[in-house]
Amino acid sequence: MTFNRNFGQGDKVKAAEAITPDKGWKDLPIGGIIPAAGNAESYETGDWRTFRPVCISEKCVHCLMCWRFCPDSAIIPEDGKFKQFDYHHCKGCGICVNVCPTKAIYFVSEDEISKADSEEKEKI
Amino acid sequence: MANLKELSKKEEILTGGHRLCAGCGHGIATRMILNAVDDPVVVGCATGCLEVATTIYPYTAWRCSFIHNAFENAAATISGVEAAYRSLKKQGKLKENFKFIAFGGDGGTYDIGFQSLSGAMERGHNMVYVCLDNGAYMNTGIQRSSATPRGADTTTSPAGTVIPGKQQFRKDLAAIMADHHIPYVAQASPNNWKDLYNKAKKAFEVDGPAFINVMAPCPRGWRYNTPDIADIMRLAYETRYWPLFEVENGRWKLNYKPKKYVPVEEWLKLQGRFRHLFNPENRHIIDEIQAEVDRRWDMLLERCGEKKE
Amino acid sequence: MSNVVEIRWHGRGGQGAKTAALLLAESASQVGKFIQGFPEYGPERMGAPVTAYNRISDKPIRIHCNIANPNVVVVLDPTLIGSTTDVAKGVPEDGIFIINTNKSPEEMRKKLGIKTGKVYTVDANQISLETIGRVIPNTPLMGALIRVTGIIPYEAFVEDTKKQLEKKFRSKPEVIEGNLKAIERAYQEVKGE
Amino acid sequence: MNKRVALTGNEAVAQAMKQINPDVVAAYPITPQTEIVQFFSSFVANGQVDTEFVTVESEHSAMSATVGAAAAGARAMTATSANGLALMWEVLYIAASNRLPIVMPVVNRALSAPINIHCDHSDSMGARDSGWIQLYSENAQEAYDNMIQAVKIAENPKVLLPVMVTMDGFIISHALENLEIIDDESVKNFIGTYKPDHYLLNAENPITMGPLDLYDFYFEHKRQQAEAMKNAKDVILEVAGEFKKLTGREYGFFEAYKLDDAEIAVIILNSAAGTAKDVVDELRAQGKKAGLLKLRVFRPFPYEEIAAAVKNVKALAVMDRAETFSNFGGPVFAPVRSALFDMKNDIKVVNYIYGLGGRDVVPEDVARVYADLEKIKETGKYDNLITYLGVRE
Repeated sequence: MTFNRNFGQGDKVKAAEAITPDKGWKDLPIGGIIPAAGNAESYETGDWRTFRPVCISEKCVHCLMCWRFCPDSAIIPEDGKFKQFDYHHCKGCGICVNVCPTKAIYFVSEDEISKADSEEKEKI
Repeated sequence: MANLKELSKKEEILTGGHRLCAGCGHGIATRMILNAVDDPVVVGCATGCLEVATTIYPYTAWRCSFIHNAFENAAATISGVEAAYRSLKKQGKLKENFKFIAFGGDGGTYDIGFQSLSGAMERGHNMVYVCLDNGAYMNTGIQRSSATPRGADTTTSPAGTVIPGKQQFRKDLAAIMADHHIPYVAQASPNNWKDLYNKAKKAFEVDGPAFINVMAPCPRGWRYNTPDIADIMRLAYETRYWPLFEVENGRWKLNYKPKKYVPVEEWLKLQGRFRHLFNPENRHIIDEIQAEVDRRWDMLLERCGEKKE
Repeated sequence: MSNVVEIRWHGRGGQGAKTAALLLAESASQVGKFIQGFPEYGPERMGAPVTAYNRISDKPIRIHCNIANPNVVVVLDPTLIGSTTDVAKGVPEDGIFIINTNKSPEEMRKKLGIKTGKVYTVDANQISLETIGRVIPNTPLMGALIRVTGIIPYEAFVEDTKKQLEKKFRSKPEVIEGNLKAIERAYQEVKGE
Repeated sequence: MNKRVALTGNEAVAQAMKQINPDVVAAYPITPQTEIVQFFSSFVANGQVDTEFVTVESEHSAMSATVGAAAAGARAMTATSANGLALMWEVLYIAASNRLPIVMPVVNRALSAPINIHCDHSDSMGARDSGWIQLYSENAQEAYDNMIQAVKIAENPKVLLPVMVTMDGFIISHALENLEIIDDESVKNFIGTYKPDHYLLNAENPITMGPLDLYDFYFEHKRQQAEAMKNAKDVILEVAGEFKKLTGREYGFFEAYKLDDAEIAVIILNSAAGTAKDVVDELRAQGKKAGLLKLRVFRPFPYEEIAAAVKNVKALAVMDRAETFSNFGGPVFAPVRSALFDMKNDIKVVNYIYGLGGRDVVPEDVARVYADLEKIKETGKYDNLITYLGVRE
């Protein structure tokens, strides 16, 4: 059985736009209510990371222990399988690396990744 | 029994983008528990790490309706929401079915919020109360609570030269809640996720109040290597410090019995907050902790109708 | 302010001084009077001396304070006279005393130690015992009060009291009847000097 | 349509609550409010209301549950006195800040210590800066009328603030008085249906209420609250206007009693105002130009209107049934005196603290105040800025 709680989106987009620090008191929703449920999704916590989990897809058995233990909802499953990491939110805690029973996830320093990225760019 | 394949297809209630510490036990436990609810849910939260980190204005990580009132009144607040629900339902003003859950840390539950919790449970509101127990006031900077284990070094029970950490053993909150004779009480650990999921499911399904005490380790306050959280949680029940049990309509049931006797120091030694206990002059405290863990375990066996080992 | 009748009730906790004050006020209200009925609250429990008050007037009443100079004093328990409670305190020269006792007004005047005022007595304990079956002096005393002061027409008072009792004792018609009989008897039997 | 009845203040308030028929009431008993809770319990027990009654374990939880219920989208109420109000303190601010239109009768009683169950205004006056609208009531009639108006004021979209309706403990709460009550249907129509914009029990549009709000937005939210309190002034008068149409009874920010040509006047709240009116009548009969201003709305504080109302007065006494222990008199005194600061005339304003802990205030006490004012008017001088009226020296 699959279920979706179908939370309405409502005025979410509008509301999120309405609450910006350039707005004066007359233009903000009253009472400190946030009418945009789940809008933290757009907030990046990926930049907290110093190490990045990477999955070796051949080793992954899709047990989803990483999904189960991730404190940041940063494992994106698809149709009951591991699909990818959500690097926008992953804070690099490393729990998924340790709970993976097949050692399919390893940790790479973000330093090395940015180094590799820039080398890649240079090549091009 | 649901499996992870199926459960992972459910919509997340707590989105990413919240600002709990990397590797925080709260995030893990909260996601697991909310994974067990199928109806729309209203979440109440006591002041604490979970509340602060998930609702930094103008952002909220909650895709459901959420209310934070104050530190000591999460249970009372949700009981008000639930009463409103019952009233509006009764009057035909509301169609949807809702579930209600309140989260509190151990400070907001064992201590300052205890009266509010006890009252709400006694009144029989159809709500789930979850204590995310990390054994200290982590939100304000690791001060001791009545959930803090004996010997732990916290900022208000520091390991000093005369007094080596917290003096008292932890309050047994789950047992106290069981004595409220509410339909469902459980103690759980996210490491045994099936156990926690089942308990959350039962808690949401019973008619009346339910209470779950969940271990939610804090890497900062407990001072362990962040990725090791699963080991920390596993050893907590393997050493019998944090037994997994449930009390369903007054019947106590042990959910997990360790295969072999693991001394509590195996759990203590992984955590910086107990480091000072391993100095020779404090060794007796470890012995006292062990004796208390054994005593409480025996008591639990008796309550659960299990044979003493 | 002069057209206000001020009444002070003296009783012991449990005897119904407060109830009498409220019932009387309610009845007076029903016949179109402006009223106040209020007890003096303290930590009193059963048996302790208690005081309750009434103001009854043809004009709206705005004053909100205790009554210092009552026109009428009703004593539900004669043992209060001569105790620490001064039931005659502040009563003007033309004041009226209505006392629940089997003794005569003359005897009570002596006991009160007063020279002025008018003293009336009625054996409300005996009346209530015979009509209601229990010692409940407050209802018969109201009958005596109506007779002595003429503050409310007797028929209207009886009719309203009946209505009020019916609300409270719907399932006990004997209680209603007993109370009404008690009022009637006290109305008849109250004695003046 | 109006029915003349005899009710105690507590009965009158409970009657108003019954007619308002709130979705949720969460309350805890405390003397002298207890009867309200008892009466209301019997309405619930006898199916006379649709209310879910939450028998909380403390006033802190009473206000917390009321906040939860109001946030959920329900019309929610509670009631309290004295120490109960003090225990609610923290949550009072939260109710106002979350902009929840809760209505709460407060039966005025002195705060401890030593413990005292009788009337003064230290409880509600202490809560004056919590963001609640405050309506004071002279008698049972006003308490009843204020309760019904409060719902409409609180729920007005320009306001959305909680309202406290106060009456004097025992003096009004336990005294039987005449009043007129409105029929159920008219009350229902008058207050209308509560339709919040945002509420928790909305599966389509879930909300987060009570987030962590730091320096980047908190101030703006407080500014909105200040504006709502300002808006409440117009709304209070609008509602009073509609109420007059319904009942013929007139309400404003205050009642000006023989104030037009008054040279000496008193500002006073609640039950003692009635006693003072009798004194004014006597003084007028003696040819003295005495007047009275009975303040009904203390929050928002109608400073301009008060100043205008007393502008011709030569000597003014503000009577406070509470201390602030500020060495500058009671809680009504300071803002009244401040409101008169910009006036060109030479009005003398003094303060009388009276009736603490239920100390009876009799006409002679009030007459003494007017006598003092008469002297101040003549000499242009006063002996004491602050006088403790009726205290033993």
